[in-house]
Amino acid sequence: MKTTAAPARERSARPHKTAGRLPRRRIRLAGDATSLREARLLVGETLVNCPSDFRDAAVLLTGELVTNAVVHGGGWFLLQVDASPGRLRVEVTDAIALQPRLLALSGDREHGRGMAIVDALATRWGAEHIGSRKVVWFEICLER
Amino acid sequence: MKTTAAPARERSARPHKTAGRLPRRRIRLAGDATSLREARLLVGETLVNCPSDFRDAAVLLTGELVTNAVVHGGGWFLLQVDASPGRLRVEVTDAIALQPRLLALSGDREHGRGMAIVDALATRWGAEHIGSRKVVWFEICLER
Amino acid sequence: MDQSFKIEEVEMDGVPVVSASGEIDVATAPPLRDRLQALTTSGKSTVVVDLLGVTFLDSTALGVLVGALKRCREAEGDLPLVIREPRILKVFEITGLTGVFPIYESVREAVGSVK
Amino acid sequence: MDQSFKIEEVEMDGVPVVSASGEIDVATAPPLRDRLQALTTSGKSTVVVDLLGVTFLDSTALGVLVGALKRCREAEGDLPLVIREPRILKVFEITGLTGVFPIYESVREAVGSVK
Ligand SMILES: Nc1ncnc2c1ncn2[C@@H]1O[C@H](COP(=O)(O)OP(=O)(O)O)[C@@H](O)[C@H]1O
Ligand SMILES: Nc1ncnc2c1ncn2[C@@H]1O[C@H](COP(=O)(O)OP(=O)(O)O)[C@@H](O)[C@H]1O
Repeated sequence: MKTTAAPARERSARPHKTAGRLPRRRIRLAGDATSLREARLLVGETLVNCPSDFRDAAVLLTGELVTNAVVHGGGWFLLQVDASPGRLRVEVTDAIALQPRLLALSGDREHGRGMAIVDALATRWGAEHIGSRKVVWFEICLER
Repeated sequence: MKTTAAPARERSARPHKTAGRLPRRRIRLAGDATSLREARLLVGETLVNCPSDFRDAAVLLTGELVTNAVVHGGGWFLLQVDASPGRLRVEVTDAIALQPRLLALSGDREHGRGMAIVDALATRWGAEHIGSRKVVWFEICLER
Repeated sequence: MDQSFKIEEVEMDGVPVVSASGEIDVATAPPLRDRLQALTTSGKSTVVVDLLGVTFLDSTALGVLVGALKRCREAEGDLPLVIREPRILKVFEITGLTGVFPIYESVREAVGSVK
Repeated sequence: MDQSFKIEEVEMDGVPVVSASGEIDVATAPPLRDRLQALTTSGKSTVVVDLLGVTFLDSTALGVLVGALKRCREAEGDLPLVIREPRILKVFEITGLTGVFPIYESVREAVGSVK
């Protein structure tokens, strides 16, 4: 699942420093299994001036979607982060037509908690199919 | 699953008559099991001046999403149709947290072809979760 | 039952022909399923289903036909369909069912195919 | 293995204590799983897992801990966790696992709970 190709990074804007406010920023990261941690770092860095519970949730949820893209989605992913005042939208694209499934929580099963975490902490989330590509996304709003 | 309440209809605009062009129009229908045919009629009527294969696909896909809302989604649904030049977006909201699943086609199974039809004919489709509500949607573009 | 849907049944050369017309969806499919099931139960292993009068058909209708086909094949019979409308045929195509059902353009051909 | 993750193991009052620190995710979880599995295999039915040094943990980490808990319980033991950071505890809460694991605020308490 790992490739030696370095992840490509593009940043279209620098973050604005307004404490407690989301900077307007768009980040794309085309990555593979080795870029999971980098994906989380990018989101954490984008939200550096936001309340920590908001930032922690965004980082956790980004990690869950990227992990799924890597484990179930064929190993390759494209991460897009759109931060605008009060709202963060994270999109993870992979190349597998299968959808994420929200599994029922169980104290017994070893897997199947990722989308439940997304469902619990995101303001909204969804999946979108465009030909054979798929985008799984979530949004969190600062005022909840 | 049936209720005696008549479905509520709101139309915020009359269709423009421009042959082969999609009229800009938004329709909402809050319905139950008995409104399936009405939902298809509303979409067909909205697209009356569009090419027939486009209209047929839109009507078929609307029926599939509404059927699922009625069968799997608790019987109640809200239909929203957004037609703009060249593009139709249909959203069906129901109150069940479970997601639609895209099942593999089989010549044997008696169910499980609805989302496959949506996947085959829609330009894009998806599902979105907002709290315990869920929106399943599709878009078709006139130029494909 | 929905006014927009009708089923008729005749026999041609000893083969039962069920003609459906109107719109087949989750609301109207049950009587079609029951009729086809009753024919298999009464010993008819092959039934021609004439869909020439059908103006709309969805995944629920496909499910009913696939169920009936299975029961006919188990009884060593078949379920030939009669379809002409490209719009109706398309629904079978995108779900891979044109390779599963024998499909004819007329009732006569479909009945003739039954040995 | 990711530089950001470390596992240490000590024994306190005869109870093995595995201390994880750094970030536990799909990349770093396998050594933790292996270590816990090795302890059960070698006959330790109860293992304290100290997560005080963990700065990030996701659903993969939860899966590894649930798997280890199951094996310990099958051997009539347990898997007490040590967590203090509310951010880490929250992940257990939203997945309903605070009712499944015994959770303590210090290693001493966790070890003390083992009879
Ligand atoms: N990107 C994806 N592509 C395909 N299937 C996915 C994807 N993400 C999730 N899934 C499916 O949804 C299920 C639930 O995902 P999740 O809750 O994250 O649990 P886990 O990944 O631990 O199984 C997965 O087991 C998988 O079947
Ligand atoms: N609105 C919905 N709410 C919950 N589950 C749904 C919904 N729509 C579809 N599903 C799930 O997705 C599966 C596949 O749907 P579909 O392809 O339309 O086939 P069918 O409805 O014939 O089973 C369904 O069996 C159901 O489990």
